[in-house]
Amino acid sequence: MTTTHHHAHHFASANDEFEAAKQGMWVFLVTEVLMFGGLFVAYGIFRGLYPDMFHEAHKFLAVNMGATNTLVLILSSITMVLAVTATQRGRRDRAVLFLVLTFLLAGCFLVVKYFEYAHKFHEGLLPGGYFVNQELKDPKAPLFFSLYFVMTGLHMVHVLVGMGLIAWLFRRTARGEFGPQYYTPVELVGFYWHFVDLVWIYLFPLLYLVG
Amino acid sequence: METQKPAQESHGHHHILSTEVALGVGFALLLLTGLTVWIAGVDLGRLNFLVALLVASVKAALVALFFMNLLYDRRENGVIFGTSFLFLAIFLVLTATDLFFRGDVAVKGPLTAFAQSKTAQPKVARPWVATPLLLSQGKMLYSQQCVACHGPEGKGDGPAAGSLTPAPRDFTRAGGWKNGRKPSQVFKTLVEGIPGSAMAPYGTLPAEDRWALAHFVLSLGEAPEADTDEDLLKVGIDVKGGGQVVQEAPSIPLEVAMRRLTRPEPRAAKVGAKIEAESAGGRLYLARCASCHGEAGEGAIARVSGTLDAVRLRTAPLSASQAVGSPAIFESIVSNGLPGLMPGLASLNGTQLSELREHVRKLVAAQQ
Amino acid sequence: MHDYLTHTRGLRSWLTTLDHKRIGLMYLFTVLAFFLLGGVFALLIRLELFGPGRTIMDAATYNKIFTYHGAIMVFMVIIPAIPAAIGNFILPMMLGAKDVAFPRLNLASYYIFIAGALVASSALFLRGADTGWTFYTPYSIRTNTTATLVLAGAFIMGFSSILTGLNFIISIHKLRAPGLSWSRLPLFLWALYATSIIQVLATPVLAITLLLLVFERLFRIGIFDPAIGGDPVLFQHFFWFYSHPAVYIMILPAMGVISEVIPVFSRKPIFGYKAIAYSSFGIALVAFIVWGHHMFVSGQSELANFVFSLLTMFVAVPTGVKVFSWVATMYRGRIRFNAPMLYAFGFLQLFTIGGLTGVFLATLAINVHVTDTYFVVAHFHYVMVGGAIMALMAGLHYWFPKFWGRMYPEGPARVSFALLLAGFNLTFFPQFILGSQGMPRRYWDYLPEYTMLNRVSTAGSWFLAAGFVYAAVYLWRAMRAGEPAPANPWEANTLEWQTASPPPHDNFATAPVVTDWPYEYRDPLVPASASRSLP
Amino acid sequence: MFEKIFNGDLPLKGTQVAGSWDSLYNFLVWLSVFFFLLVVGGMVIFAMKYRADRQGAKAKYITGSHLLEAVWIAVPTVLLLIIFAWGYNVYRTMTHAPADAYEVRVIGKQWLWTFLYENGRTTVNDLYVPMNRPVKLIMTSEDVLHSFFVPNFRVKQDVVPGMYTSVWFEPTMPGKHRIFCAEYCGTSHSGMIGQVIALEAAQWKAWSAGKEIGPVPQAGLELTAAEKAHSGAAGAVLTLAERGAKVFAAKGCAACHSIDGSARPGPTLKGVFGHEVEFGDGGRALVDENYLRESIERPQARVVKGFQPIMPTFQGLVSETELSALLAYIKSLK
Repeated sequence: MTTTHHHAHHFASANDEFEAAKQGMWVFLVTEVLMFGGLFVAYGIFRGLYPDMFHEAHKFLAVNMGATNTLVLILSSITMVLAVTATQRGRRDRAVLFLVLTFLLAGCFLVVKYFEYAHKFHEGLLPGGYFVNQELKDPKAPLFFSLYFVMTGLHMVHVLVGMGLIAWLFRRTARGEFGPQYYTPVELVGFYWHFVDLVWIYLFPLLYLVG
Repeated sequence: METQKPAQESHGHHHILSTEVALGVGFALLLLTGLTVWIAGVDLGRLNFLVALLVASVKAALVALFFMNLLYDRRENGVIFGTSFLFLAIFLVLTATDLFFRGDVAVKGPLTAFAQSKTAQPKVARPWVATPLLLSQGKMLYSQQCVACHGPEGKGDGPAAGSLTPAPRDFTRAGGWKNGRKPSQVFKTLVEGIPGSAMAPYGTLPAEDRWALAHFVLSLGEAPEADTDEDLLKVGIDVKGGGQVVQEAPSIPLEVAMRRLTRPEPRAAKVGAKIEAESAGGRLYLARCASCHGEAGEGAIARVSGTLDAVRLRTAPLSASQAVGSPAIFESIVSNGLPGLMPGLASLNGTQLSELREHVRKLVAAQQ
Repeated sequence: MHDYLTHTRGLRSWLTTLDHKRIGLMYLFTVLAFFLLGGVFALLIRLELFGPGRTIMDAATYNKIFTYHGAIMVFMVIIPAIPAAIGNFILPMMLGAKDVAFPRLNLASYYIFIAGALVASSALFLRGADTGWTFYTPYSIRTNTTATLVLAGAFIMGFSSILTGLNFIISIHKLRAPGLSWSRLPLFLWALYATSIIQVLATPVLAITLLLLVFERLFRIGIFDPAIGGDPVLFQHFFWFYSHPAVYIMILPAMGVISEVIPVFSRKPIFGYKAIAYSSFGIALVAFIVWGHHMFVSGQSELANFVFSLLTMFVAVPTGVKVFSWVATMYRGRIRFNAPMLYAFGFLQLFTIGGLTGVFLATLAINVHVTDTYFVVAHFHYVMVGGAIMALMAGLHYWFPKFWGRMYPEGPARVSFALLLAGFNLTFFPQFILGSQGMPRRYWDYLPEYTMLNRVSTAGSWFLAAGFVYAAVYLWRAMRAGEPAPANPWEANTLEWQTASPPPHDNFATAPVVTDWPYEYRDPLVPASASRSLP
Repeated sequence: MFEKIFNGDLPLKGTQVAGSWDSLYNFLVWLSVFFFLLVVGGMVIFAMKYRADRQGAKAKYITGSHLLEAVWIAVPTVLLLIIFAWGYNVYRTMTHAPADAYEVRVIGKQWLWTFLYENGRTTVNDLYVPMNRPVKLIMTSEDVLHSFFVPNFRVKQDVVPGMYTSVWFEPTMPGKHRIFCAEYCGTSHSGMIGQVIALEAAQWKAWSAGKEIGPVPQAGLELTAAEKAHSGAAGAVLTLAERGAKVFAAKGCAACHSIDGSARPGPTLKGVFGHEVEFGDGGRALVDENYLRESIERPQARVVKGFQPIMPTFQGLVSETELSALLAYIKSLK
């Protein structure tokens, strides 16, 4: 049973409404870029000031876990694109399947993240004032882990919000509200999810690989 | 609130990404991830950072152009997304003009050290007379050295006190002081310790610190009687002869002290697998040794004392000590302790010592 | 035909409305309420500074009062005032649209603003905040007042500003009436467009800065805390990267209002429409490269001082272009002295002094002596109160008929204008001299030699307060019982005047078509029908 | 008229640089007056001349003139570049200290200034400097941001914890010059006031050698009658309590401790001697000389109930004689 969508009265046509919503999403992504950007600027400044500390400290990060998380997120981006294109082509069952896959991959990302954080806590590699690890003697090392926890933590919050949105999409797709005529929310959540993946694409090398 | 529109109009024809392109781009992203992980292994020096950034940007461009449809979308949205990176770059570059170009005076040297060195601490001429300065020095030393056994208020209820027989002195009560409660007598206890009890000699501390500790410890109970000149002479201080400390108490040999000084700060070893303390040796260890050496023998236990931040006990991990190898050395150290370092457990018999050594060897094995 | 006020009745209809006009009014009344609160704190500060030593409060309370004054006035009054209150009401009508692009998002922005304001002001009832509205570390990390609540409140209010900006950008892109090309866009919309760009690009950095400061206070992450190895000057970079563009969020809409009022009351086209439109856009871009002039003596490197001082000089050029164009607009005009025009004169007088003293502060050598003194306090009050608040008063009077369908009384308006102008100058001009003599800002107690000028300043603040209270009284009375206003009392050409006052729920009975440039004023009064290509 | 308002009221010219600073400041003042009259004057004239109610008023249809716009873009740009260059030039002389400057270390801490000289002396709130010789201050803070500001020298620089910043000046006017803290630093930010005491060569030599020097006038003024009386009556030595009062003011105790019972960050000292005080941890103690000495040298040891442990240590900053004078003064506070 597909319900029909009627565009808001103050738009001339459904297409105008769709274009407006899409551009609104892009403007929102601009604010997200600048919000994460602030953290990348802090990373850039501190890396410039204490390059050797960064190099020393990044060895304590679990590169294998970071790499798996990167693969997981890229796979979830692929499944999200396939979900969007399936909805655009009206293939509701494929769309539902891919949305579920994306949701599970996101869950897997969080699980890996949980183990990574647990390991850090156990080793005493905590941010700022709570840093009690013994091996890493550099006085500025706590700053690296402050940045690490704030950047990956904020990103994790965005992954959680993304999972909520995907679940909301799944429910409405299952009810048949989207199809070739109306798929705006699906495309917008797709943009958001790809953006979350895009942030991680930068986070992973900068924190885990080159440090 | 939306007014009903008769016909359902679709929002026109929009580009739909073909599955092949989606999978192709996805595969490229996975490939690039593998590439960037591999390149990070190769040490290109400063170049590593730029290469990593470049690969990440290529991946980001792929996601934005294909997955987020920028390639087929109206140019406006691309321009909007692009400006955000432009303003981010402005933020980074202009902030860098400050942070990376701080010139002459902005020296990042150790500041607090500088502040203290200028205001030198005045030398105390007659340490055996209680002065508030010595009392506060004593309090600082007490919180570092003595809190473990004698407790924060000096009632002999410290965390390590549970396993000690006889129990540590309760300074707040007047009775039971083996050497007496005069400053010089407490000073003597600090120099020689109380043989047969866990009270180790603290000869390694400078004389002034020992006096400071003595005065502080006595200040916790009622006021002690004053020292007479003979009392002071007993501890080698000729008051009439200008009050110089005539002979210094026996201190540990120089090379031992040097080794102690040069040994790096003891670090907690990696905690081995948990060893259940079901054996008699295990229970004995937990009761009498764990409070200083750590349940898994990792050493350097963090002890939060009177002062704010954690003070680490100077215990090395068990795996680091050679004593565990030979039973004779192990038993002699455990029963009569190490001067100024470790209290002896004189009350243990032979079988208890061997069980204890068995348990310790298991801990050491787990740490290897 | 019901208008938007009588379209539906009852509190629920207002609280759940999606009508941009009602949301605009709700913003207006919330902002004015906080303006009253902030004003009371301002009077308390001036009372305390009436004489050296303790006058009515001790130092700790004084530090909290000037923090509340700063935080309330910046985050809850002057940033939302013109864009969210007047902008929400007027922008869709000027575009010829029925509503903003995302009405539900617009209502959500209002409630986010209220939530943030409540969280921030809840600190008033607890241990308050004594860090100043700038929250400089490491003091803002050390203080045991409830500064975290004010930080969280400002963080939430930031999103209201972002979403309003987003809404306006998309509305201007997508909802322009047929014929309303970019070159026929009224200058108020150009100003709101530039403001929205700043809101969208700068406020997220404030969000991350406040978030990091909250983490500093709660989890001691140490990025800005020198005790753990961070750098307090880095916090100042993060803070001012938002806060300098924020002062342009405050002044650009004000310039937009003035660009609308002066041509209408001079019955003459605006002078140099393109120059003003592009300078609004120019200011929005230049706003992002000059923040370092707040930090010349903060321990910043000499290279940064050089770069920021040079770049700041270029901000003055577009601002100067605008001021000169407004004065040129009045040349050979037919000038009517209605209240909006009076406030426009007030704006020009005060903003000119504010702008010129800005050049003092941009000059490196001068800044060293006068920064962090009362010279700076006077400068930013001239620009903010003299600029944004004067323009707010001009806008409130200019669009009063459109809001309420009633006219405000001209007589009392002249009296309150005189009180405001005299009171303001009396309060803040002496502070320039105090500043040049070296009296630092945020001082609870000062040396006896500064007493005389502080007394004059405090007296001036009473006149200023009287002016605002009197204006509130007669506007409130006129709102309810003013004589009915025609659809276009000022014979203006912009679209919002081409519909009834107060406008119907859907703004326009028939969808408007724009045939001409909005500043097509001629004398004698020729209806703006003759279509002409752009000059 | 503007001359008096703007220039007459500038602080004294304590150094050479202050002179060149003032000339740039006056240039900007007159430039601003000109542009103010141009804009606001133009506005008022146009408003009067083209009033709507004068008969035959007709608005002229003008929409702009590219020539005029070009002029009022080019002229301000050129002027601004000139101002920038002049400003940067004066700034360079203000911030680049000559190599042979006499160095003094400054430590700002919550609500007082500490000065550490090369000859090992330390003073609180009073910075003694030689006349006509460049002095370079190397500054840092122990807790929060402060800002070292001497209006007479047109000198200001934030004092940042975790970093050294510096200022330099060459006093050309003898006497005391006010020091303010210009960066908000908490409760007694307005009480953090010191003074630079510029000494003539002779007095400087005496002071460096540690001898007492006579009273120094406020800069630009002659010795006031009271100060003269003091120096005149050099013979009649101040009572110990009176000297203690001077030390109490000089060391910045007044910033936190009131002597009249009013609430301040630190406990009031009115009638405190000889009474019992209660501490945060419940202990009590009689206020006697020993307790006062301990509170001055190690204030964190025992903190009175209801107060924060924020008092900095004065160990090594207060000599024995000053300490005894201070104790006598506190004893006299009934």
